[in-house]
Amino acid sequence: MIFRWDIIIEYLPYLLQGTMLTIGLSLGSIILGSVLGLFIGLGRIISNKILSSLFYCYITVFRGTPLLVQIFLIHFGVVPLFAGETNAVVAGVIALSLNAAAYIAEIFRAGIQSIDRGQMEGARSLGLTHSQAMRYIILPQAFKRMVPPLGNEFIVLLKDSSLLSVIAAPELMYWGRAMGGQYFKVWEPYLASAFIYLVLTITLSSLLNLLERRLRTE
Amino acid sequence: MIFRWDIIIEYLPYLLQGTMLTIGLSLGSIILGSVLGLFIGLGRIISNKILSSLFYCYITVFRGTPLLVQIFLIHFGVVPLFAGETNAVVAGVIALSLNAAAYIAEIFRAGIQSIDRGQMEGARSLGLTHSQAMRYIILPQAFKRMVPPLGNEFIVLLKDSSLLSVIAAPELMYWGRAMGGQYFKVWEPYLASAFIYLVLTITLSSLLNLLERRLRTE
Amino acid sequence: MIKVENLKKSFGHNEVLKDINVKVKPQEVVVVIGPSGSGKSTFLRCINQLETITSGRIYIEGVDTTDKKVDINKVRIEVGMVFQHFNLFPHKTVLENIMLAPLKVRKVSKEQAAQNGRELLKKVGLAEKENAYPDSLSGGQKQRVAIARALAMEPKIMLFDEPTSALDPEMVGEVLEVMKQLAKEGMTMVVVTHEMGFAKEVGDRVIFMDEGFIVEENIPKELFENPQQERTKSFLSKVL
Amino acid sequence: MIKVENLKKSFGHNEVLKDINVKVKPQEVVVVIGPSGSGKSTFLRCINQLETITSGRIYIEGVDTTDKKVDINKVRIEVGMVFQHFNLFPHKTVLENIMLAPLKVRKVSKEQAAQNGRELLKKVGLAEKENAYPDSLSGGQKQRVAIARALAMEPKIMLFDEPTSALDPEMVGEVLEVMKQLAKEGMTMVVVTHEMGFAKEVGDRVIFMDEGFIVEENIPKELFENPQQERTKSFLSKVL
Amino acid sequence: GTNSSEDATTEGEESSGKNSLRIVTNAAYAPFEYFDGDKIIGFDVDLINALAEETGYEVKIEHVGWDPIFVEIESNRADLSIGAITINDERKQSFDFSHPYFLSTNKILVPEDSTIQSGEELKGHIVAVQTGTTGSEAVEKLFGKNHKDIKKFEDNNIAIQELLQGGAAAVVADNTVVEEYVKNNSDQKLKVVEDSSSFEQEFYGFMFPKDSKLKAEFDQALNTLYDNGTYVEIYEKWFGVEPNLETLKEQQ
Ligand SMILES: Nc1ncnc2c1ncn2[C@@H]1O[C@H](COP(=O)(O)OP(=O)(O)OP(=O)(O)O)[C@@H](O)[C@H]1O
Ligand SMILES: Nc1ncnc2c1ncn2[C@@H]1O[C@H](COP(=O)(O)OP(=O)(O)OP(=O)(O)O)[C@@H](O)[C@H]1O
Ligand SMILES: [Mg+2]
Ligand SMILES: [Mg+2]
Repeated sequence: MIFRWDIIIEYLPYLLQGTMLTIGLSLGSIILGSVLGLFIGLGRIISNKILSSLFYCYITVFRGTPLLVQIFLIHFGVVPLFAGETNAVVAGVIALSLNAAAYIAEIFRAGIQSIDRGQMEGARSLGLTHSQAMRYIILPQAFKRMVPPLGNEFIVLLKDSSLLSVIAAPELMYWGRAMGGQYFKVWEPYLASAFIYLVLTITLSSLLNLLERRLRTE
Repeated sequence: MIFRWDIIIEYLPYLLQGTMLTIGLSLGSIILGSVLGLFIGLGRIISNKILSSLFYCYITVFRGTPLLVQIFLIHFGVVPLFAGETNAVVAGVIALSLNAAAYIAEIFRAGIQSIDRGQMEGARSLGLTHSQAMRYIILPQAFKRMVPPLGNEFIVLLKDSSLLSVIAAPELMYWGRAMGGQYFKVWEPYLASAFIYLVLTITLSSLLNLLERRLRTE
Repeated sequence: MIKVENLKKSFGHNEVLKDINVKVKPQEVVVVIGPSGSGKSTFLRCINQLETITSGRIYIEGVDTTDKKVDINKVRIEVGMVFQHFNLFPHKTVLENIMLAPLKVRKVSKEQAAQNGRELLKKVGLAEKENAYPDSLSGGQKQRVAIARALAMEPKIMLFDEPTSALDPEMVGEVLEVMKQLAKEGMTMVVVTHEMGFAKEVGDRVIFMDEGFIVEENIPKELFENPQQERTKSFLSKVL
Repeated sequence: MIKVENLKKSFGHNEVLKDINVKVKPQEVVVVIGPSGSGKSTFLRCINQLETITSGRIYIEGVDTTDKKVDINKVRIEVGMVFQHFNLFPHKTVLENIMLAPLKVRKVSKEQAAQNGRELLKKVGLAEKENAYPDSLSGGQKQRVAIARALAMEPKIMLFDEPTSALDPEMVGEVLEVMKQLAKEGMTMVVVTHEMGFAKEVGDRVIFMDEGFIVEENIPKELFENPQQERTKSFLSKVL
Repeated sequence: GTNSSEDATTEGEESSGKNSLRIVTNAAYAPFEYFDGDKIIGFDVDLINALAEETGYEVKIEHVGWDPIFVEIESNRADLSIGAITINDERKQSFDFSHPYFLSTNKILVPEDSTIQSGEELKGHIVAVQTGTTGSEAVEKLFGKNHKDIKKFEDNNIAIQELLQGGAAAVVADNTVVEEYVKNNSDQKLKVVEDSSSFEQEFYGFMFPKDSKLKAEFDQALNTLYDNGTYVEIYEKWFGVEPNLETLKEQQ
C-alpha cells in the first residue's frame, strides 16, 4: 500500500481550518460545560431531595446514552424548536456542553465533598454564611483538586468534538472524511487527523500540568 | 412528524440481538482491558525510567486520539496482519480493550498511590517482599477505591462500543443504523437504541453501587 | 453569659448529649474533661450551633439562640471557636486568614482589618509570619493563628476544643501560654482539654462529662483531689 | 545486638542524620527522645532498612545489614517495628493481621499461625477481638494488635516509634503496660517516646537527639535530673 | 414561493424576488456528489443545477451527512435532497420521490483471484455493502432482509477496506462507484464482476417531503431534460457512456 502524502498536502489547508474550528468548538463547550456543571454539581448536594434528584436524573441520562444520539436530538429537535432553524456549530456546542456538564457536575461535587468538613466549620464558626464559606473557602480549594479530572474531561471533549462531523460541522474530522470520500482512502485521512488530535491533546494536557503545578506551589 | 412504533417493533428482534452482542463486547473488553490496564498501571510506577516512559507513551497515544481511528487501525491494519483476515467482533474487542486499558491503567496507578505509605511500610517491616506486600496488602485495598472510577470507565466503554457499528459489528447501534437505512428514519432508531443504552448503563451502575456497598461494609 | 438548659442531642438513634445544664458567668474559665466519646466536642459545637440541637435551650447573653428567629451568624460573631485541628484556610496567608471574617462579616475596611490582624499576630507572638501560608507553620504556630483568627471577630466568649492535643509536646506550652494570657484579660472561656495542669492553674471550674451526662463539676482543686463519683475517680486515676 | 557506626542519612540535600553511633546490648531497653524533626524516626527506620542509608554501617547480631549481599527480608524478620499510626491492614481481621507474615514469610502452617496468633492476642489482652476489623477498635486496642503482629514473627529486637502519641490519654496506659511486660521478659527494645514516666521506669538508657546528632546519653535518672548539655536542659524544661 | 420553501424564503432572499431551494446531501458518494476541496460536485449536482435552471429556482446545496438528510426533509426544513437515493416502498411511506433519474447497475467487486462470477454465487459468502444503497437493497433481495452474511457499512470506502482485509468476499455497489474505485486504486488487485440477471433493477430519485408541490414541477422538468438532450450530455460527461433512457422512462 502506498501512503499518499500528496493528498494530505492537498487537504492540509482544510484540515488546519477544521482544526481551528475543533479548537473553537472545544473551548466554547469547555467554558459552557464548566459553568453549567458547577450549577448542576451544586444542585446535586443541596438538601432539597426532589430538586437534587432532578439534577441526578439529568446526570444519569446524559451519562447513560451515547453522545451521538444527544447530538442528533439537539441538532434536529432542540435548536430548531427555539431558533426556528438549526446550525451545526451552535447545536454542536450545546450538545457537547450539555454532555460534558453531566461529567463536570460529578467532578465538582466530588471536589467540594473532598474538602475537609473542618474548613466549612471553621468558616461558619467565624460567622460567614454558607454561601460566603462556599465562595471564599470551599470552592477555591475544591478547584485545585478538580484540575486533574477536569483536564481529563477536556481531553475527552476535544476528541468527542469529532462526532460533530455527523451533523456536518466542518471541523477536523469532517475534512478528514471529505478527503477519504474524494480519494477512496482510509489510512491517510484518519492517520492525519489522529496526528492532529494527538498534538492538540498533548498540548492541552501540558497546559493543564503547568496550571496544576502553578496551583500547587501557590 | 409521526413516530413509527411499527418499525421499532419490526426491528425489535434485531435490536435485542444487537444488545446481546453489545453486552458481550463490553464484558469482554472490560475484562481484557482491566487485566491489561493493571499491567500498564504497574508498569507506570516501576522505578525503571525507560520502561515506565514506554507505558506512559502508550497511555498518551491511546488517550490522545479518537477511538474511531483506533478502531479503523486495528480492524484494517493490526488484525489482518496477524490473522490474515479481519473480523469486526475480534477487532472491536481488541480496540475497546486497548483503549480502555489506557484509562484503566491510570485508575490502577491512582488507586495504588492512594494507599497510605504506612501500609507498605507495615508490610515490609514484617519481612514481606515488595511483591507480597503489593499482592496481599496494597492491591486488595486499592481495588476497593478503584470501583467507582472503574464503574465510570465501564459505562463509557459500553457506550463507546456503539462506534463498532462503523466496522459492521452487528451490535445495537448497527441494527439501529440498518433500521434507519431501510426506512430513512432517524428518531425511531436513535431514540430506541438510546433507551436500550440507558437501561444497560443504569443496570450496570446499580450493580456497581451494590458491589461498592458490599465492599464498604466488608 | 451562657446558659444551657436541658440540652439534648442525638445523631440518629444515638443520644450523645442526654440532659446538659450549665451556666457560665462572664469572665469565667470552665474546663471540660471526660473520656473519648463522652460528648465534649458535641457540647461545644451545640453552643456554637455547628450542630442543630434536638431539644433544650441555649442562651447567650440572654438571647435564646435556639429560637428560629435569631440570626445564627450574629450569634457566632459573639462566640469564637478554636478547633483541635486548627481548620486554618490553607489557600490564604496567615494575615488573610485573620482578616477574612472581619472583612466579609463585620464589613470593616481593609486597612482596619489588616491593622487589627497585625496587632493580634503580635499578641500571639507571630508578627513576622503574616505572609506565611499555614502549611509552612508548626502545629503550635498554626493553633496560635487559629486563636488570633477567632479573636479578630472580637467575640465575648471563646470555645476551645482540645486545642493542644494535635501538637508535639514541645509546642503545647506556647499555646497554653496564649490561653492563660486571654484568661487573665478576662475572656469568658469554655475549654475542652486533657491538660490537667492548665485546668488547675487557670480553670475557675471543671466539668467532668461521661456518656452524655455531666457527672460532676467543681473547682479544680476539689474535683482533682476529692472526686465524689466512682466514674470520675477511675478516669482521673488513668490520666493524672 | 545492634551496633550503629557513623550512620549518615540525607534526603536530597537535607542531612537528617549526621553521625550516629549507638550500641544496644541484648535485653537492653533504650529510649530515644528529642524535639520534632530531630531524626528519631529516621534513625529507627534506618535500623530496619525502611530507609536506605547514605553511609555508615549497621550490624544486627554481628551481621552487617548494610552489606548488599545480605537479604533484607531476613534482617527484618529479626527486627519487629511498631509505628505511631499502627499501620494495621484494614481489610483483614485482627487475627489475619497477625497471621499474615508468619504464613507468607516464615511459611508456618495455618493452624500453627492461628494458635500462635491467639496466644499473642491473649498476651496483649485482646483474646476476644480476633475476628474484629481494625476500624472497629479503639486506638489503644489497635496499637496492642500492632505489637502482637510484630511479635508474631518472634523478632529478637523491637523498635517502637512513638507508639502512644496518637492515642487518647486514657488509652496510653494499656499500651505502656504491654511494653513494660515485654521489657520484663527480656526483649531488646529501642523506643522513641515522649512518655518520660515510661523512660524512667523501664529504660536502661536514654538517648537525647537533636538536629541529627546524639547530644547526650545516660541512664534515665542521670539524664533527667542532671542533663549536661544546654540543649537537653531546655528541651526537658519544656516537656517535663 | 411555494409552501414548501417557506423556510428558505424567510431568510431575506424573498426581497430579491427569487425562489431559493435548500438542498441537502451527503457529499461522500463519488461520482454522484462529493467534495473537491470545499466544493460539492458530481453528477447529481450538475443534474439538479440543470433542473433548477429549467424550473427557475435558485438552489443552495448543503452537505449535512447521511442520516440528517431524512430529518431535514421530514421536518420540511430542506426542500429536497440529492444523494443517489434509492427509491423503495418503505421509504415512500415517509417521503415523496421524483421520477427515477438514474438506473443503477450493481456490480460485484472481488479480489482478482476470486472464483465468484455471478450474483448467485455470492450466496454463502460474506458480502459488504453501504447501508441504504441500491447495492444493499439488491443483496438483501437475493439473500433475504438483514441476512447474517450481509455487512452494512457507513460508506463504500470502509466496505471495500473490509474486502481488502479479508473481512468480506465481495462488495456490491453501483457500477460507477466500483469502477471509480478500481480506477483510483489499480494497485490493489481487485476486479469487477458484472451480472445483470441476478440483481433487480434499482433506481435513484430526488427525495421530497411528503406531499411536496415541488415534485410535480421537477418531474416535468426532468422529462424536458430527457427530451432536449441535456440529461444525456450530463450523463456522458460523468460516466462516459450513453444512458438507458428507455428503462428510465418506463418506470414513470
Ligand atoms: N456527625 C456525627 N454523626 C454521628 N455521630 C457522631 C457525630 N459526631 C459525633 N458523633 C458521636 O457522638 C459521640 C460523642 O462524640 P464527641 O466527638 O462529642 O466526643 P468527645 O467527647 O469530643 O470525644 P473525643 O475526646 O474523642 O473528641 C460519639 O459516640 C461519636 O461517635
Ligand atoms: N521521606 C522523607 N523525605 C524528605 N525528608 C524527610 C523524609 N522523612 C523525614 N524527612 C525529614 O527528616 C527530618 C527528620 O525527620 P524525622 O521524622 O526522623 O524526625 P522525628 O525526630 O521523628 O520527628 P517527630 O517527633 O516529628 O516524629 C525532618 O526534617 C523531616 O522533614
Ligand atoms: Mg472531641
Ligand atoms: Mg517521628
